[in-house]
Amino acid sequence: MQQLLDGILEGLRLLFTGDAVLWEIIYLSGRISGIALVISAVLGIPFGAFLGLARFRGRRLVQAIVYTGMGLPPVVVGLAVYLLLSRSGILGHLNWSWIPQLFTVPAMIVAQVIIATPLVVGYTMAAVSEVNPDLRIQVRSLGATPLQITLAVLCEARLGIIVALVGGLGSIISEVGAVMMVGGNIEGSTRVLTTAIMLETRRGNLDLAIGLGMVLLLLAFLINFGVTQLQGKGN
Amino acid sequence: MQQLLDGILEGLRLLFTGDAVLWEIIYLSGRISGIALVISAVLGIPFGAFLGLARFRGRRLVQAIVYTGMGLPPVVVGLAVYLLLSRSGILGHLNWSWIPQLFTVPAMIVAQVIIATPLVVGYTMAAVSEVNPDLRIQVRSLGATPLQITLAVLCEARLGIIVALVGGLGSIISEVGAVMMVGGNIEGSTRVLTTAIMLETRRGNLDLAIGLGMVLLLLAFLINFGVTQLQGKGN
Amino acid sequence: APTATPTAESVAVPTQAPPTKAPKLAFTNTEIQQPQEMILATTSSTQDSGLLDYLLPDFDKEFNIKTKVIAVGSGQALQMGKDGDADVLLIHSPAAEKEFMDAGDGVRREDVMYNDFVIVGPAEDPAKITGLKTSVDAFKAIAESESKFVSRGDDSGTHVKEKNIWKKAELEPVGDWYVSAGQNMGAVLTMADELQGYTLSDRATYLAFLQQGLSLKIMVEGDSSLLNPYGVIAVNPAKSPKIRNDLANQFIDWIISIPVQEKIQVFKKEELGQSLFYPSSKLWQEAK
Amino acid sequence: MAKIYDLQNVKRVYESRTVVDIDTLEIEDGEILAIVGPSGAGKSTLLRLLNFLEYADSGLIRYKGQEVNAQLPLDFRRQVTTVFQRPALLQGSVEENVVYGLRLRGKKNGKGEVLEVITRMGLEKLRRARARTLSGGEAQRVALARAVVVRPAVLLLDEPTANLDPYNISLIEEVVREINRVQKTTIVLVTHNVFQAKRMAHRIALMLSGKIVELSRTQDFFDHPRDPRTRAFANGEMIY
Amino acid sequence: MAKIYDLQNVKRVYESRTVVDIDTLEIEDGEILAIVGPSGAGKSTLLRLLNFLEYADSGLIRYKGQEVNAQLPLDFRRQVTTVFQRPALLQGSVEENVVYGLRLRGKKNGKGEVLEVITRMGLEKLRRARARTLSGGEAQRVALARAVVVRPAVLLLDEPTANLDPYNISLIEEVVREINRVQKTTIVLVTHNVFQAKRMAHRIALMLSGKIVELSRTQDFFDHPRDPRTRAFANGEMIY
Ligand SMILES: Nc1ncnc2c1ncn2[C@@H]1O[C@H](COP(=O)(O)OP(=O)(O)OP(=O)(O)O)[C@@H](O)[C@H]1O
Ligand SMILES: Nc1ncnc2c1ncn2[C@@H]1O[C@H](COP(=O)(O)OP(=O)(O)OP(=O)(O)O)[C@@H](O)[C@H]1O
Ligand SMILES: [Mg+2]
Ligand SMILES: [Mg+2]
Repeated sequence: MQQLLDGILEGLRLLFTGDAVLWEIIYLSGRISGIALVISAVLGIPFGAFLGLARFRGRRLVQAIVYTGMGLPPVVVGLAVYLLLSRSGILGHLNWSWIPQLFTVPAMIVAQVIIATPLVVGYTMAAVSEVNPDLRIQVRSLGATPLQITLAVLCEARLGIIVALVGGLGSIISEVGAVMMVGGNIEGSTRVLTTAIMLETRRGNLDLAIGLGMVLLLLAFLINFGVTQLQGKGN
Repeated sequence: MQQLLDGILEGLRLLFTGDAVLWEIIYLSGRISGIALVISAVLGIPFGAFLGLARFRGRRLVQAIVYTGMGLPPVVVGLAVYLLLSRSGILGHLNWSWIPQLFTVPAMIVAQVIIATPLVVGYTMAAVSEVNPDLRIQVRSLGATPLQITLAVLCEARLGIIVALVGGLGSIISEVGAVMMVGGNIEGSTRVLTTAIMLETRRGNLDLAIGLGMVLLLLAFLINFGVTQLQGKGN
Repeated sequence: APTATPTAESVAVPTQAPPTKAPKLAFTNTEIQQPQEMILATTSSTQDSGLLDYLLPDFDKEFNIKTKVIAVGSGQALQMGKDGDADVLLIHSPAAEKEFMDAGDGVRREDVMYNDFVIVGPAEDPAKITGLKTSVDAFKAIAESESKFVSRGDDSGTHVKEKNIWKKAELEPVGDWYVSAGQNMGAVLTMADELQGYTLSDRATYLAFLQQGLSLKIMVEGDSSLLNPYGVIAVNPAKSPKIRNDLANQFIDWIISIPVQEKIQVFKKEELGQSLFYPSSKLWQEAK
Repeated sequence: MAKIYDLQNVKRVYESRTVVDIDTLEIEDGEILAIVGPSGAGKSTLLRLLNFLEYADSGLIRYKGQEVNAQLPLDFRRQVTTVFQRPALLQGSVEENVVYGLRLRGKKNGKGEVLEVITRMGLEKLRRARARTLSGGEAQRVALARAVVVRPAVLLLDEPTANLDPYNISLIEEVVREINRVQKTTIVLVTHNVFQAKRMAHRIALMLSGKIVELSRTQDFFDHPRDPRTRAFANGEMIY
Repeated sequence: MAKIYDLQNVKRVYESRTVVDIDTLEIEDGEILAIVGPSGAGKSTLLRLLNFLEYADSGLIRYKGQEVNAQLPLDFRRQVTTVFQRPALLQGSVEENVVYGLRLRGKKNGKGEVLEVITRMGLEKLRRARARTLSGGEAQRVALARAVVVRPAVLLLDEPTANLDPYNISLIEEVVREINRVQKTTIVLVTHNVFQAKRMAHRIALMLSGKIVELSRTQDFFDHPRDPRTRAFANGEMIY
């Protein structure tokens, strides 16, 4: 159909003639998901490494919880964060200044962190537990502290960790349910690429929506192409 | 906030007193995502294994494309499938009987397969490429065909593959953008848990929405707990 | 409830094809068959209010049809019509509907019903609009005091209506106080509640959310410019061979028929103490 | 005896380093050929070439008259198997590892044979042990059992007793000799232990920096070395 | 000489099998103690206990008078390191592997020492080679270099020359002896090669099924074995 082609052309046009509004939206998408990913990585990689390396009672239960978290529906996350941060919500109620307000960028970041962290945990766990166990013992014998052992294992499982982060970023930068609900899709302040796509779809501007989608994909591709270059020889 | 608790109670109530409509929706969610996952696994695991094991020119480019696919925004996938299957779309236009029609279950499955496959490919790739390369040579020396080598490697990377499938299932069973657009959220025929949650949210029935979300999470948890039991000793 | 009994100011003219008084069956042999399927694209308000859940089962049963409801934005609903992905549309966007008919995308349009918009806001009413008679005055007061106003911002019927009011008020709403949300009505209402701002809402959604604990109050209502007429359109069957124009006509005939119009009038009336939708089909008006 | 392998001008290059560089090498059907040489000489690489796991960068390798390349048919490939220097065992039990080669070949009824081989290697108590928890010598014996059970035409052994104690060494040597005698299996034995080579092999080749500098009957190898480096190597005096 | 290790009634149990079962064992500071014994005797497991990588299920291990348990301070842990039977090398170059132990200790200026050790082991040409592509013997030498460079107080060697040829064996043996002599490093050498034990060790212990059946000065071990199994083992005749 013409519309799909139109959309792709529209996407290219948007990127090259790109007006300030579009670039602002792109920038905001990147900033929110970037910050959320960094936070998720900081929380998720150590926890994932722990789950992958340690053996303890109840580990399977924790794994099942993580797996479930990997499928957290963004709308449900959005709803829950919304209800927590709402003026009459448990947290919003407290009125503490460090608690993010609804319809602001920090609130969106909170929601995205909740979505991405279980993914980072789960995939880190899988990657780490496939590293040759001999290597852990070897490194420990060489005088590594538990932290250093974990770092060595993470370094060996590099490709897996990269893919974990790629997957985490993918899940949040393309997510619309939670950011829509928590951010409110406010023009000029919380509108990101996905909510803009949603809006244009509802408006019936399908080619513009597809065009924005193309922009999103193109950006994701460029980032990921960079990632593959970073990922080291042989992988 | 009260609403969150109400929602959780509502969720439990729904599950236990569960009326036929709810169970039908649950069943449909499971069926659609289950079929989509199976298709994604059939397509994605071999391709992921290939990407993880083979070394060829342009591999990084393919990886970058897969990584990008891992972040395909469901709304964009939904939109693209919509435009393809639309009666005036390229495929819908052809009027071939095996091409799924919009607002039907097969169309939703198509969209979910497109979303889940890159995830399965990416994570399978990562899992497989961490398997000790000595093992591949060893198995080959014992007389394994390329297919048998791949199977042996997949078997060694079991936990990684399981997590890949868990992640793929999580992404589609919790996804709303694409199924909403392609399925249309038609009561009694294409309404799944996530679109029902969306609808109830729009209607302002937040506790019902949270309740349905709880049901979704609980089901996911039960499935995943089963998965952890299957995943074999030591992992 | 609207104070005056308003007549719908329908911009799009009903088409010439005279509605038949009594709908006839889509097929004559009455043996049990697989229900025929028809796609109705509509704005979310009709689905979210529960109106369609209340009306459609009768229709489906009576004619052995399965009506598939796709609830989307008005713009998307019209686009679905243009692409031939829907058989019949039920929407509230008079100007766009006219354009649609003029372009030949639809073959028949009928008035169905209307409801009305209300301007709602926080109890404190910082812009002091309570009791103002017209929407234009209210909007002026809001803009002047730079009180928060949350707009749908999605080119929906409601948004179009809102933009018309700003135009009549000769105002260009810009600034921090004017929040363009790009979301559905329910989300905008909760957002306005959260931000303690004003918004323009259709009465049905407002009442639904009021039951869920919304704290916003109706401040201005009853202004004739706040009416919200719904039309039903049969999509041009030339769009696709799959379009069921016969079923679409069946549906239109049915929904504008007197008994159904009466049913619309009493929808949730008991529960809420007021009607959510007021019938307005030609047949209904002639009968009155 | 007929030639089972025939190598001509075979070179294998890793990152511009020529690791194997053999002018000519013929391996006879049914013989035990030992390959000795210092660390890094290219012995393991040669075995990978003989097992069709890698291909020569130039030159020609023939196996039973067939040119060795990626098109070599599966039933030829399945005639040759290696016990690697670093045995890589699969997840699962010892028994599952040993039966693996038979499973690959679709053989269902090798159970008796598997048990016999396991017992032969002194592993009967470890049948159900998880293979990944085995000691170095146990793992090496499992790898050997796994290779032997498929009754290959050619068995390539890469330091098969490196991790074993004297008793187990003689046990394994006995098994290998018997396979050679009874099943007429051609055996290429890579070892750094010249005494083992002496005990086992019909012929011995000395490999240095990828080249075969001496290849002769065992007796001659020790008594009348043609190359001065051969004697030096055997005495541990060689400096390279 | 003072005792550096003191083991009393140490048991290590895997899945209800007692793998190490030592009544008493004292290791003296600065000695070279060889541990010989058949495959599966528990030698590697004992080394893991001595390196604080696992803990005894019962009994007591003291290192320099300190009880060994999970609370052992880091600087004690860092005094002991092992060269494992299956050397596990990290991704990266040979040099990166060798420098790793120093990096862990936050030492920046070990470059000269690293080069020296690499050269000593005959690895200078492979400095920049990827560690994962090394031959068996090369990998073993890298593992040894990596352990030696951190100058441990105790060096545990698990079959360190299993994959080496005669020349490299004497080279490594020389290096180990020198470390023991010059740095006063205590060395526990697990080997299946009784001749190596004879060449290297001050004392030799024979381990059978987890138990130490004989522990004596090297001379006595061969000339006046107290246990009949000792002689049998040395001759490769032992049946167990
Ligand atoms: N994949 C590879 N890439 C680069 N160099 C390699 C690769 N594989 C082997 N080498 C190098 O080739 C040389 C020969 O290796 P090979 O494993 O054949 O030696 P070897 O004779 O078996 O030695 P050892 O007795 O120590 O096992 C070594 O120097 C090794 O570093
Ligand atoms: N994690 C484990 N779980 C179960 N059994 C184990 C584990 N580790 C070792 N074993 C068993 O303990 C016994 C002793 O193992 P160990 O590695 O100490 O033997 P070893 O004396 O070093 O033998 P080798 O000379 O063959 O290396 C072996 O039979 C082995 O199978
Ligand atoms: Mg080798
Ligand atoms: Mg051992």
